[in-house]
Amino acid sequence: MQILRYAIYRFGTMLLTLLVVSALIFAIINLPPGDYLSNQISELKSTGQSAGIAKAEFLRKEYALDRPLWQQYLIWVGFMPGPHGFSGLIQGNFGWSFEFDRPVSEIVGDSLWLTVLVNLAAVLFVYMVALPLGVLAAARSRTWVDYSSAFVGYLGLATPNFLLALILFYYGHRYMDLPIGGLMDPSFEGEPMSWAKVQSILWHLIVPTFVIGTSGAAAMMQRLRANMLDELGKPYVETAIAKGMSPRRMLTKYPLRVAFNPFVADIGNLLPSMVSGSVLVSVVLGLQTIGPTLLTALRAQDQFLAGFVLMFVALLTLLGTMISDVLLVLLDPRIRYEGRET
Amino acid sequence: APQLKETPYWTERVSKGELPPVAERVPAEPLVVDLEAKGRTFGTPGGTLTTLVSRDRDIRMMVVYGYARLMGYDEQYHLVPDLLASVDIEDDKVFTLHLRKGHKWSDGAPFTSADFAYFWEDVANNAELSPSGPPDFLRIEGKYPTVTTPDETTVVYAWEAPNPLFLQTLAQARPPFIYRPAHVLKKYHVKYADPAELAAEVAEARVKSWAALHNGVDNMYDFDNPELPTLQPWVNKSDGKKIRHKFERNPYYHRIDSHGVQLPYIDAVEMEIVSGGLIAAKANAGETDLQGRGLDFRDIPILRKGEADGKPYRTLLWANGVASQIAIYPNLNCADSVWRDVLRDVRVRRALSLGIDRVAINRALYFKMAKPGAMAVLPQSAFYDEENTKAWANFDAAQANLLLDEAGLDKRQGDGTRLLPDGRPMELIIETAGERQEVENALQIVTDTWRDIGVKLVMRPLDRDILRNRIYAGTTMASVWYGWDNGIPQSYTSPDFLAPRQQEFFAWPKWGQYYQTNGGSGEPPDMEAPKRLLELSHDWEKAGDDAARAEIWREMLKIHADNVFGIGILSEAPQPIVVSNNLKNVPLQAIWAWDPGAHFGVHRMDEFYFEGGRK
Amino acid sequence: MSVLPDGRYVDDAPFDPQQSIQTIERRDLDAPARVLIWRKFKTHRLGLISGIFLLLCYVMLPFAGFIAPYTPNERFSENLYSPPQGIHLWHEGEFIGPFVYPMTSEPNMETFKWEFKPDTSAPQKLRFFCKGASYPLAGMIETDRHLFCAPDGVTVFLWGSDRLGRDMFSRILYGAQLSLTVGLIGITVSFVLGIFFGSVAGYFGGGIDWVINRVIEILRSLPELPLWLALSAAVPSNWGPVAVFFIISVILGILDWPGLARSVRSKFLSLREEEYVRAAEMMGASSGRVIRKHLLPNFMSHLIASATLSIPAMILGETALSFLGLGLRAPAVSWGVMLNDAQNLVNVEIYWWTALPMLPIIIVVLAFNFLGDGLRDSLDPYEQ
Amino acid sequence: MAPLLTVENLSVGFGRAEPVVRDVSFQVAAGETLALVGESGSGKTVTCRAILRILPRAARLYGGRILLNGRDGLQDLSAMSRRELRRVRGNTVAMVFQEPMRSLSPLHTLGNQVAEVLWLHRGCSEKEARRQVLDTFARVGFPDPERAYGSYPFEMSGGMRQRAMIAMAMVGKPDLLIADEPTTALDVTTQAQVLGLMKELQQETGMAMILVTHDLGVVANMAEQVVVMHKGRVMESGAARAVLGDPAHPYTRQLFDAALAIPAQAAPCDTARREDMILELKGVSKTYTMRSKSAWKPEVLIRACRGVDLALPRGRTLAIVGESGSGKTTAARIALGAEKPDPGGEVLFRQAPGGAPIAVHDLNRAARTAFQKQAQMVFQDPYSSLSPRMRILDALCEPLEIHNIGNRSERRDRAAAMLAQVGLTSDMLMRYPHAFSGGQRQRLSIARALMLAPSLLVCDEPTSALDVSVQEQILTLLEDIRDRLGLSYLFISHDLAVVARIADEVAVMRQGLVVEQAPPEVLFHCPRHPYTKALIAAQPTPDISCPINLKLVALGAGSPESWPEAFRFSDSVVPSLTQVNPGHKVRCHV
Ligand SMILES: Nc1ncnc2c1ncn2[C@@H]1O[C@H](COP(=O)(O)OP(=O)(O)OP(=O)(O)O)[C@@H](O)[C@H]1O
Ligand SMILES: Nc1ncnc2c1ncn2[C@@H]1O[C@H](COP(=O)(O)OP(=O)(O)OP(=O)(O)O)[C@@H](O)[C@H]1O
Ligand SMILES: [Mg+2]
Ligand SMILES: [Mg+2]
Repeated sequence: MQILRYAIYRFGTMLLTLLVVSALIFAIINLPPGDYLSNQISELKSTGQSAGIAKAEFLRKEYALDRPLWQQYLIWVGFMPGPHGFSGLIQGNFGWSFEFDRPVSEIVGDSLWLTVLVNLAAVLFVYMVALPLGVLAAARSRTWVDYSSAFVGYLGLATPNFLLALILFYYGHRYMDLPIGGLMDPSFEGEPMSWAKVQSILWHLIVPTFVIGTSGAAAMMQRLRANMLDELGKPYVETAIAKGMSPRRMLTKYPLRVAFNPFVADIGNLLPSMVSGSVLVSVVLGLQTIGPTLLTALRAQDQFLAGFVLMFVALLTLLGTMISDVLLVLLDPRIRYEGRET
Repeated sequence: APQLKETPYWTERVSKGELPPVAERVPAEPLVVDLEAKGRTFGTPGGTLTTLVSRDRDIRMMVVYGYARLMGYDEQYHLVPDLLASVDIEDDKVFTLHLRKGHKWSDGAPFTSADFAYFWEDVANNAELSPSGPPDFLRIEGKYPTVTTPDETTVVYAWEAPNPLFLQTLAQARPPFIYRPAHVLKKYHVKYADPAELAAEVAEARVKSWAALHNGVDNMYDFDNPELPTLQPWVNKSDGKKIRHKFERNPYYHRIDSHGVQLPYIDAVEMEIVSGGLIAAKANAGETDLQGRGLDFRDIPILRKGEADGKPYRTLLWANGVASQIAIYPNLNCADSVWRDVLRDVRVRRALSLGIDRVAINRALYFKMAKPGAMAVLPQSAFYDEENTKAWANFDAAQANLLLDEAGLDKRQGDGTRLLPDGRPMELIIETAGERQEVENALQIVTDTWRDIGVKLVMRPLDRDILRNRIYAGTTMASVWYGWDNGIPQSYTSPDFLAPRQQEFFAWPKWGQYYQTNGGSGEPPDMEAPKRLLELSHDWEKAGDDAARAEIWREMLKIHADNVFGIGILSEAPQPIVVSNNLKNVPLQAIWAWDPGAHFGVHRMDEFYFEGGRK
Repeated sequence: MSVLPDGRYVDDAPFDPQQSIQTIERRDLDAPARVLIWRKFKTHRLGLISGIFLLLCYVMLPFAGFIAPYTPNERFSENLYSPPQGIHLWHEGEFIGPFVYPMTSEPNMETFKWEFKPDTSAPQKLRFFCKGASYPLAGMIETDRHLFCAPDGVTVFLWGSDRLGRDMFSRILYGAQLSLTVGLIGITVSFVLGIFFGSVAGYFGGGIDWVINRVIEILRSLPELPLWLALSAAVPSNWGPVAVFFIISVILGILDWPGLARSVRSKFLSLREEEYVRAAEMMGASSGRVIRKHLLPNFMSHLIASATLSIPAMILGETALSFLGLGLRAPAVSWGVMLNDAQNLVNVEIYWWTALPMLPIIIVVLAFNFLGDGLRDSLDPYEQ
Repeated sequence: MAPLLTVENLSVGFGRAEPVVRDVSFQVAAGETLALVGESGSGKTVTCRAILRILPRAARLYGGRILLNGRDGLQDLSAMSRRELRRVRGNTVAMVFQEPMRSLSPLHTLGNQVAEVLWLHRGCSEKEARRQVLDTFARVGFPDPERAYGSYPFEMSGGMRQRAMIAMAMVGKPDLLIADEPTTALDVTTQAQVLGLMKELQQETGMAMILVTHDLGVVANMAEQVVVMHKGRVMESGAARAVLGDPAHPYTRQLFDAALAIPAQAAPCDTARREDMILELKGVSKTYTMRSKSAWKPEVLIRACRGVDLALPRGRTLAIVGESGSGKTTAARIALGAEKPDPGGEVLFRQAPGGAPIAVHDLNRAARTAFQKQAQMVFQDPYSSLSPRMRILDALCEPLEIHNIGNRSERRDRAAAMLAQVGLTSDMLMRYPHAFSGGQRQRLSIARALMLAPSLLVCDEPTSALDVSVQEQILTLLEDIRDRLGLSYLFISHDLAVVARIADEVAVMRQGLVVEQAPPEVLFHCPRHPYTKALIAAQPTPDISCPINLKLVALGAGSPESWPEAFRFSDSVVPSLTQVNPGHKVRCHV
């Protein structure tokens, strides 16, 4: 009951925050001087292509870019009617990309799920690698297991992503015939899902997952290890041992549960940080995720596209935070919903 | 005309009757290519060529590489009719374009003068589609031409004043398309379409008006709409955002070889979009058949290594067609008035140029394979003058010091850095687009040698767009970019980029703006030499014949060489071109240039073929 | 021990009832806390070694110029991409002290590689405490003494040279000056902020928690990318590279704190319910004190681990940004800048030594890790 | 037949120091109970843990053999591999740890933690395990086993957690049960019930038991064998009857002599001056909401205290006794402002005699700090109330630091002196809390509370983990301070003998209500309330010849429905507290 109420309440705050964020995002996008169309107009002017200018000027009116900024914002979100009535984010209209000359939803469509896919793979990788290794490193602290996992982890952390990707791609292709770049064999593109396609995607995901995941995995592993070591000395661990539990079961059931708390708090962070962290990686690896789109959009000041992508990332972050907040309360009975009573 | 042969790729469809036979497809008077005369071999049709680009929008490279233009340059950079059968010119004022009879769009619809008329009347002069009127290059002294289409294959553009640039413009790598597939676009034009259907289409496309819809469909250069027929050798077959875009041969293409085989030889081109940083790696792995874009001089060792490892490709080294691989542009419109005055002093610019050890840079960055020298035209150009290339381009610190002392910058601070007239140290901040490492490295070397002449170089890499905005705003002191895009101008090439007419010439962004905006922004040139350049460029437009134009060209180049507006460092750096081993007809030596050149365009990619018709 | 007739055992050692209160003596526990921690730390051998190594590194920083045979931007145009040169002691079976073989380079126009041949007939003895290019020792004293240098006309590139013929070894040493110092500022900033806001939110809860949480959420959902783009336009040109780097690491730190703050908060949410926290509160301890003395020590391990983990991110932060035109730039050298130059297939495959700066980064990070680990262990009460 | 467990010459030490357990030998036969008694810190816990090899990381087994002859045949526990040992732990040999509060995982429900034993060793299905656990919970005296099953440890009172620990050890029906002070946090009636259960189980399954305890009464009631330890060595061991009846070793004698009992005679009743109350609880109630497991069910309300009225005269001791879980700790915490009472309740504190009362829950910062300097608390669970990462020195000095008293060395000296007063040595100042024995920690907690020289001390079972001689010392110390400095105590205890000795007035609580209140002389000799009667009857005496009358206990401690009409109360109908004699109040219908 309480938890339900809490979740609803958190959802409410999330919407509120989202609103604030949308305003901030809009402001940030419009921070650099000029906008896509005026840039384009001046570029076209200089190359003497007035056909383009016409088009740009036309778009300017169409998308209300000639109005004051606050009106543009309201129209964008959908609180105010634009030249063609209400049609903003909340009405489900994501806007128009000038750079690609298509509706934003069309451009973003595919890359959204690819983004989610890549990041999910990375998150899975992080958990699959970091959880067992972190626990193992703690249970066998100060042994070669511990040291070598630390070494490998830091190796991944200390190598710039792009360099790591390049090395993996190059040698992976050479010795294991791994594909270089991309997310699936281009021949599967647009094909319906099939086992071969899934295989191809998985095959292509290896390097990106590794590159995006290593830093996350190393970080999680080391922190988990530290937290676990703290917990391992606690008396309740002895109780569990006295019950005759196997170390594996004991470790995962008791100390891990407690040590895991800070990571639950971090779930919210994991997804968006991977999305935004993977922006740069995706750019350099040429993944068809939302990252490169965002970069192009930002550079070109393609404001609706950039705005939408940013809102999407923000929404992910907020959803993640919300989920982690609710999970935190669910997982740790000691945490009270209300604040401190004094 | 030679006996036409059916293309194997189409035989099946032809036999099923889905496609007319080849004789009905090619124009009545096709463009017959004499490969032997060009020193090329006859090919076998077939095969799929893979190439890589780094951005989605780069699929437009297919329009560039395909290079089917109304008029086009040949390999000697002569302007010749291409899509047009011929053109008649009267005093550069009246241009009569003759289309090929029976020429068809890639969907089989006839390509006629109606397509030109549609562009002129319903697109260029439609206030909704083109609120600011027809394209600028059609406007001469404020007047637009009269366009008439006396018959199906004739289009006449007539101006009151000469428009010497008209045909060159049509031959650009990025051409203005003065024709449109009317039969397709009319469906989206209010004037012709059924209002109800149009409204439905508008709604479906989620755009806001018919004009937006029309503009969305009408993107001949972007090349991203498979429904829009084309005249290029390959037709886009893929829609939307993809990793790999497929381009299929145009069954109605207008060129054939002298054996009667319709070009292009290659059936399909696949363009794969990969991250720029991975192109070298993929090329090394043999995953591209033809690649120039995205490869850089520094990639050569790795490409050669791939060859040595037995990958089936070879790495050709073409010469780069820009006038200078790296050039420093002191900003004569710099907002900082002290610096502006200093940089406007020709002695200072000469000294800066003299203070560069070009040979060392060539050695360190280009394996001694580039040509050190000032910014000037390349030897391939008719205007090449060794004098210009050598002007102020030898490394001579002593003379540079002398010049700077003469210029009044003779005071120095403790570490030897000269002082500006207002007492600040002479720290020249050079801004670069932080994308090219060789620029950074070259500036590193320049820093060392400039130190000897008392100039402290501070490098600042920026994002390309930011850099451009800063330059246009006059905030930068100096910047680095390539030299003139066109290093091999001909007399008919517009010398605009030599005159203070373009803000893209980073030495005078404000003057360029002033001209480009008709005085709307920027400032008028207020130095002698640039004014003269401006004059000369006007003269060029007025000049009646090539000899006069050539004369103007020479003078302008001389002025540039003398005034060192852009400090060129070296030119003709080799551009690696990766070519699959069984891809034939790719020239071993050629120039890699954007305009004129269209990269592979002037080398006629439609004549490349795979040995045995298969990859 | 004696056995009584009814079967019970009785200890027959002398018994002094007065003494019964005394517990068994525990000598090693009777020492000041610092000594105890140090003693414990000493037993963590790897931690100790790492600590000493890092100490040496930092002590070395001001003298990097002295140890390095060259200055960071000294170019040798005859020795581009020179591979690492070995230092030999014996020449043809004869001991002649440390020397190098002179190298001659030649371009191979087929492979487009520089080919180096050592001239094994003419060993060149290294000079010590010799004069070379001048540099500021410890940032102020201008001097030209170097620990060792090559004889005239010969080079000594311990770890090879880069594209412009600069000595990798010297550059790495100089790079340490920036990478090991300025980069850590960001971590400090992020930790101070993260711990402060996280603990305040977690400990007090209620309204403050709500506000801080929203701020965290907003900060985290705001994209960094546009910020960097805006920043790269906004940083004034005349700022020195170090100043730019400094600002960037501070900003990196400022952006980094919300993550930490949330973990601190979540841990504190449950820790604050512990009985000892309650006890301290009931003794009248101020909130600050409770946080400092009771909550934070119990979260130390996580913090130490997080700090260690941030180090590579901060050192490399600039590589990620440099393609946006942010980050350090020449002539300043840092490991990030050097690695940035190496992000190319050519460097990976052919001139592998240009990617060597990865090595010091990893070593330093591992050293910090082991140091942190040792510290953690010696603070761990259960390990005492 | 070989005894079930044989411990031979066991020696255990920490680090490089002298061993804390030396040459300990004893045997336990099946079905038999061995009581391990001895001074606090003498190594009892270490010995027990050594049997299952659950020792702190720093501990080292120097020598000795531990042979187990259980259901799996003869095994040498000291030489077994970890894997084999796993099959013994919790299965053949189960253990109840001394500190139940810390020994339960904070994030798992009691039910889960207890049932786990069955899943692990008996292969029970979830449902079956649940049934058995609920059954055991009921038998160890949980009034509401269902609620306990789904509760987290922090939601339970000290005694409840301890019972959960006992249940955890017993639910698997082991061959040997090692119980380290299993009933310290239990009121005597529950203790009697739990001990009865153990006995029952022993009879049913032939379980052997090692019982560590300080309560000689419990020893007398339970044990067949006794081992007396002191400074890590066995002083005396043998049959309980012999050892208790006629201790042979001087230490044993000293120990037994110190044992307290409820005085047999009523001392003259002292009706104290009631006017100067240092602390008053007026109508204090406390309702907890327990989070429900499912998102759909409403949360459960738990009424820990119901309208408690208490008044503590200055310089006096008010003792609260009562059933485990009856709200004693809650009342005490409310009294010190650690928890807010439900609206309507009020706690008043008078700093100086005759001064204006201040409402504890309604203070500004300065006033609160001043109050906190005056009023201190000894927590029921000393282990949890000491920060695990703070050395004892720091923990002891902390109150002084907070209130800015003295400089560093003064504080240190004061801490050392205080430590000596509670019978510990100053060389322990540098240790961390976990390196102490249970009793030592309890004394640390008392020492910390006394550091500030408060005027009001709330002691929540301050002596439960202390052996009788140390307990004696501590009680003397407390009395001494009270008499010298006029300290007032709110004293919570289960040990009626201790209460009888120290209290000026006793309140008996049951289910959140004060059921009877009187001076100890009156209360212990003419109790009115059936529950009080049960309590007194359940108090074990260290005399092997007078066992506890379990029937009487069961009657009074049973549900209120079984009481005579006059005393009955339910959730809604509660009789009021009526004065039957001057100074003697009983909750009954008149
Ligand atoms: N982890 C440890 N490190 C160092 N010394 C310890 C540690 N644990 C216990 N000791 C010491 O060992 C001695 C024996 O402790 P043990 O817990 O066995 O006492 P005990 O007989 O159970 O006492 P109590 O009745 O107070 O629980 C004590 O003096 C204690 O201080
Ligand atoms: N935080 C809490 N949440 C829910 N219930 C609680 C909480 N704290 C205490 N309770 C419940 O309140 C009741 C009274 O607990 P309290 O700790 O006061 O008992 P007690 O009299 O001290 O018992 P014991 O002698 O066993 O320590 C118990 O039923 C307990 O389960
Ligand atoms: Mg004990
Ligand atoms: Mg209690």
